[in-house]
Amino acid sequence: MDLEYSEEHRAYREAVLEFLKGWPLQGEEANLPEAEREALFRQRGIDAGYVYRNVPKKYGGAGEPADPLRDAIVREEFFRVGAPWDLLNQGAGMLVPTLLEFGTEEQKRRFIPKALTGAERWCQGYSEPGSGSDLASLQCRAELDGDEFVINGQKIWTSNANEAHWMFGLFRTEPQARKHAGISYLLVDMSTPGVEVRPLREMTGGSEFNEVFFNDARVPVTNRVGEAGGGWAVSRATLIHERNLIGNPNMMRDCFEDLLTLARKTQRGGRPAIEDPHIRQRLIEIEGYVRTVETSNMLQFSATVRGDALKAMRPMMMNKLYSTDTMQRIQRCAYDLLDGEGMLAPSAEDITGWGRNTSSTGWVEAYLFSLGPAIAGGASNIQLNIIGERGYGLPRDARPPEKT
Amino acid sequence: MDLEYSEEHRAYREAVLEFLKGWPLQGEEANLPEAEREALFRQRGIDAGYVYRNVPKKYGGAGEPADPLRDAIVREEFFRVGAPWDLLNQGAGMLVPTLLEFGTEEQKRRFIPKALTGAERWCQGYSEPGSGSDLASLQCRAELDGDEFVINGQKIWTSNANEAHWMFGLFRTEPQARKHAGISYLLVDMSTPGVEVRPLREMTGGSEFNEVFFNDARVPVTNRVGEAGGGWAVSRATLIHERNLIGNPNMMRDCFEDLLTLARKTQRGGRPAIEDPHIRQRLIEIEGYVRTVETSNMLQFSATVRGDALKAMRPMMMNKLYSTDTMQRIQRCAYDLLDGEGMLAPSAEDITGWGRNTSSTGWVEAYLFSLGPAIAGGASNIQLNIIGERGYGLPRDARPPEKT
Amino acid sequence: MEFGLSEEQDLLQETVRQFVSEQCPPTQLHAIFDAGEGHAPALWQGVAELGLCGLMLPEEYGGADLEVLDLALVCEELAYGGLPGPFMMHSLAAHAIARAGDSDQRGRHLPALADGSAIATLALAEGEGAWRPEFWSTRSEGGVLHGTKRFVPHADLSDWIVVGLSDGRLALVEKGAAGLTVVPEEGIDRTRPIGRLEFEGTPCEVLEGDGAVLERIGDVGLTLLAADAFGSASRLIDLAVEYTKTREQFGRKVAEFQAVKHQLARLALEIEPTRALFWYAAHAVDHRPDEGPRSAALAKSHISDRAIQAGREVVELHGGIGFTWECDVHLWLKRIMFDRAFLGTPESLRERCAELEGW
Amino acid sequence: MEFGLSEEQDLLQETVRQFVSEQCPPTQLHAIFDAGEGHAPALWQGVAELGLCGLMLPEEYGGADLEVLDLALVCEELAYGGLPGPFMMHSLAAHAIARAGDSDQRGRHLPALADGSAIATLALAEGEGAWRPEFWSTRSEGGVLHGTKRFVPHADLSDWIVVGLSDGRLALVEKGAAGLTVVPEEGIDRTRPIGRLEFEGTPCEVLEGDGAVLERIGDVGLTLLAADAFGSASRLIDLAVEYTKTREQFGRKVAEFQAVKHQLARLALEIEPTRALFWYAAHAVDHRPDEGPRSAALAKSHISDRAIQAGREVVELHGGIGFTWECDVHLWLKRIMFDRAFLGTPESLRERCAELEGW
Repeated sequence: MDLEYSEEHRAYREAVLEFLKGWPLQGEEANLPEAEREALFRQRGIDAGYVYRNVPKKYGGAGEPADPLRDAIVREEFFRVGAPWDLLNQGAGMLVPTLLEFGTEEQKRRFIPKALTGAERWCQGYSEPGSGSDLASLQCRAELDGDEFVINGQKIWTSNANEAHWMFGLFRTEPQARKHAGISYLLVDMSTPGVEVRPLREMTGGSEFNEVFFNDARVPVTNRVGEAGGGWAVSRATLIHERNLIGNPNMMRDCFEDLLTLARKTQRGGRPAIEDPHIRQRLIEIEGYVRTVETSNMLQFSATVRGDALKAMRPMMMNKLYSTDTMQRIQRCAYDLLDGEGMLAPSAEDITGWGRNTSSTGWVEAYLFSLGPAIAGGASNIQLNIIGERGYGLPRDARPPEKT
Repeated sequence: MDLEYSEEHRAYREAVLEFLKGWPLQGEEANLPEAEREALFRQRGIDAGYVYRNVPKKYGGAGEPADPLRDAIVREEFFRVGAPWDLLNQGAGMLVPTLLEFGTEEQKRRFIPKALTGAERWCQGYSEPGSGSDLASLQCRAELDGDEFVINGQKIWTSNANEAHWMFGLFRTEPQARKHAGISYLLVDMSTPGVEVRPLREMTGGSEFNEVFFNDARVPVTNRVGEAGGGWAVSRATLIHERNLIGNPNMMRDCFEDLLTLARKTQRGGRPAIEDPHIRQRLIEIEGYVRTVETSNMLQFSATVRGDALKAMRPMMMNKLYSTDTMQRIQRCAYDLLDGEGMLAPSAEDITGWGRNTSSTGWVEAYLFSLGPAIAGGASNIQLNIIGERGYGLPRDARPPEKT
Repeated sequence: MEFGLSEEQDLLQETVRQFVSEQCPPTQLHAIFDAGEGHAPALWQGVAELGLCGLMLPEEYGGADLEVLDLALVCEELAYGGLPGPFMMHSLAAHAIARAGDSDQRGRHLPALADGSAIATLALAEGEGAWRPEFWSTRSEGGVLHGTKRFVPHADLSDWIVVGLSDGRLALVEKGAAGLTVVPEEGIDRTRPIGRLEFEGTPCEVLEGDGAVLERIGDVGLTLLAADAFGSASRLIDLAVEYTKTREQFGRKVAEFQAVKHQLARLALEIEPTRALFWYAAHAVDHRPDEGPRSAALAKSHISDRAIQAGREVVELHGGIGFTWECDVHLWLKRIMFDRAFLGTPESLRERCAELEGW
Repeated sequence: MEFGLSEEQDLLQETVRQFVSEQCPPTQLHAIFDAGEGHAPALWQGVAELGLCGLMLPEEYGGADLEVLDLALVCEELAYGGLPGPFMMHSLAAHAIARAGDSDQRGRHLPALADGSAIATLALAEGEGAWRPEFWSTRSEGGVLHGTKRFVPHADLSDWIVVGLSDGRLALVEKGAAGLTVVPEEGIDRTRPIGRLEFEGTPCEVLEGDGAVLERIGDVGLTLLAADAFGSASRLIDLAVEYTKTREQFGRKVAEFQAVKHQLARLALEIEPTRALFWYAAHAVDHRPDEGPRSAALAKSHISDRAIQAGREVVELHGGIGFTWECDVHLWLKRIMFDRAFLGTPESLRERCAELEGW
């Protein structure tokens, strides 16, 4: 065990820091519009081998050999100065890895570069009103008609659908096949006639999610990724990428620090709440969970770097539930610290989801958000099944036969 | 709503108090051995109409008309002075009500009077090693051979079996019948050849329970209560009586008072723990549960008195789980109050189960006891099924077909 | 010796439940919630016609002269139905005038409050949630008020505002009085919107009664909030039962999954038995003065805390849909969030219970 | 940059696990537990032969010169196997002598402690559980000790006792010294029996080191206890997994009931990720002095609290049989009860974490 970096990696960090002296942009460039500044610097980062390190050059990445430690150093330093780095949206974060694994050469060339620059924004079309935790029961049909699919049905919980150019999603292309086997993974241009986006309103007052309706929307058959009816396997791979986006320990630490700030600001019996023995007990108990997330993350990271990920399999499959549970503990504690201001509604600026919380109403929003669909019943029950069955070899539930 | 008693019931209480001046016994009688003094006074209580109020006279009870309020007044006042009242053991508390409902006239005359005086002590033979929460899967066989049953098999968790004269229990008399239908309710003389009692040792260090082994033990067919193969229904009725023995709010209040005493005695940062804001929060949170038990008990009692028990059906089916949960909260809090003394083992005097706790090691015992079989997994899962299914009309689990 | 409801009380609850379910079905409730005024004149009139507005007021002023328990039972049912409007605060404010006012004040104000033609509210909290006079600075000097009150329900709707003073007395301010500014605060429970009141030399009538009336209003209020939280949580449980019995996943009803069924049962277990807790508090506030204040604080802290947790789990049991604005669940969750904070959080009330016990 | 175990550490854990599972199967563990001495010479000899007794002692005295992490990994495995005996306290006491003793003392004592031919223990607590010197009264005057220590593990077995003094230093007392009375206390964890020591003018050697050694022993001890609780809880989970996969009720394996499976999964979720927490504490105690004390206190409080809860639930998952003396479950539950209290309860350590952070 050694928490210091090797000489090689220290040197690499030096190089990264040297490169980062170029951000923020100086001189003429500093006057460019924000989006252009970011795009410019991101491209420099790609060229220098720091951004999209593992995406091949021919698709617009840096094409560097895999080195999770270098990844971590770059991420750490880019974040420290707020420099534009890999986009973490659904295009670069989820679609690109999927295409790299399952896409045709043509699909890769067509879609990856623009997803990486953000020139084309993507949304994810998985959930449907009738299929929540039971994702594979989805009903949105895509019927083959010549060399096009004709899509009818509905998706829900589609974040950013209102500003996305494209959707990747699962559609039932072979209704006669068994449940998991009749699904294909398609790429849908959101400007296709017959595609309509309607924002959902959440109980927080925010509108982070949308419904997407399909009414005879036509998609070329070349937009299918992977085999016909093989979409389930493709999406599983994508979900693994999604899981890597969740449970970021830095976000957790920030959230905990915000809680401490609240506990310093709030009064209990004429003193800051952080001096109250009851609150101290709760805070340290929560910190135990936060530190567990942080250190377990280090453990998993090191195991992955060593190619020993199997050893960290159990904590890895626990990450999602453990992180959301921990976030909920933080948010519940903050909410409990609020007195009368716990009766106030979040304002528009408070609607930040997992973002930083600095006001009472921000914490009310965070509390409500913590009840949200990311962690809702079905989802956590499915996580528990995974842990019990795959992690500890417990038997599956007795289930009714699958519908065909 | 009126928490005062009516004039009639106030007068009744006066009469009870007058009667109780006869306890403790005076003069010559005060010198009798304890058991004789108790038996003597209990008989006077029966004759005066205060003890075994609802058991007919011909079986040794007082034969008074049902009046739960009078019951409550008598119980309250007898307990206040510690006078001998209805025995609350398994004979008087469980067997007698069952025999009154299902027994033959001969069984009633033979067994009830001696169960009431305690001249014959009873134990309950339901649980078996292979059938915990799934009671009806019991395997202990009683095969008819002429006019006798021949019993082979084993019972477990039999409290007081080592000092009981008789056992009432469930035995599989018709192995070919479907699960619940092949069971009979039999009365077994514990001195029958082939009956052997072995004490179990519990993790508390105590030995409250026993295993009972049957090896060709012969029981006359006249000792069957209810129909052949009808024992399941008979036992259900008995379980209702048992449930009434559990969740006594006085016991809960005593236990909570003991917790407060501990919190006054224990130090936190140089002050009594009861002055520590963290401990105060926990104590009052627990008191919320204790007061809920107490007041809900009053509500259920009043509804029963009015013949309106159906209205209180939901809280009634919650009693057992709610009470054991609340006791567990008390015991866990007490255990958390212990510092180094939480490492000490209970001594023989500490082994009181639900009894009063005055020492650190008494609380360690109480903590361990709270983990015991009364509340163990299967049991609480079954209670949750009952609440969900009967209380709120939720569907039953998908189950495999019953074995025949 | 009877710890149960009278036939009249059963009937009262049935009547109110039927009224709310008929007059304020979820579609209408959503509409009122979205509009944000937390009030619908027709509903208020219905409440008034049922004779609920003066439930605890003396008969001579048109009231029904009933007890805290009756009022709590009504609050439970209104909460179960989710009824928006000023009912609870109106009842508390009117009760304050009945207890603290002189006969002239009672005669002038109570008849209109009893028949619902005038609406009253209660202005107590200061700062971030100081609910007791020792932490207030609002004072009456020479017949005019100075100070700021927060979290005042239906502040701009009410004809009369009962204001708590730092000396423990109460004062009465009329709607639109000089030097009175009403600043809406965006409340989470849109069925009971709140505002901040600023008094700068605002004319007022000081009510005669001493601090005991304020204490009593607090105890009654805590009891009603406990009843409200109980009714709301009961509704949430019923919503979850209904939903999980209908919704299918993996080819069966969600409620058939043992984990779901047990979660629901545990949830019900935390709520259902506490009915007796608020009944007892209501009874004690009227009939057992030694126990009243502590029983009320205990009931409010216990039930509102359990109800908040019930809210979170019922959202969870609804899956994604429970997170949406159009789903019914958040209406009751937010109602409970109001109940939890008003007159003091569970944590602060538990500390108060400990103090009252002399710990 | 590597937060993982070396090949040597992996091998060390494997070796220890194999040793315990072969040499101390549950039947033997039960027998030792019942006998109550918490010690079996053959097992101790086996531990010694593996070179574990001097794991952290300097090589020149026959030790292996390893780190807190290595020791913690051994403690995890010994706990997983439930091994009775003085290993943890012996290691701490020997480490104390190595750190605080002068070269003469080290030379005289360490070789025998490193090869296990002598056994040492640690006498710290006073009163009901005061683990820090500011609350102690035991003192050395003119080379003799006065005072009383409680909860001393393997008090009558140990050849040497390292005693904490009220001035923060440590003293060394030999078994059977004059004026030393050992009063057994009936401990809950019969694999590590405890006693009360009374010193009345007992001759002792005061060790040179200052209070820093005592602090370090405390930090190392907290880390080892965290590892012990983690290993014990892991074993309990494995016991529950095994039992629920085998036991049938209602015609199916208990683990097929979703409520049971989810309870087990939640339980594992509370324990498994905390492995990294005690690893980090162990590393920090050696390499990050600013973070060491707080990391150790946090790991011990967090893991032992979760482990106690795991114990309760694993009893529950076993049904009635889990409540019996003959079942394996209580052996590990009681081991955790020791871990929870020794060197301070979770609550007291959380308060200490808050203080160390300057809150």
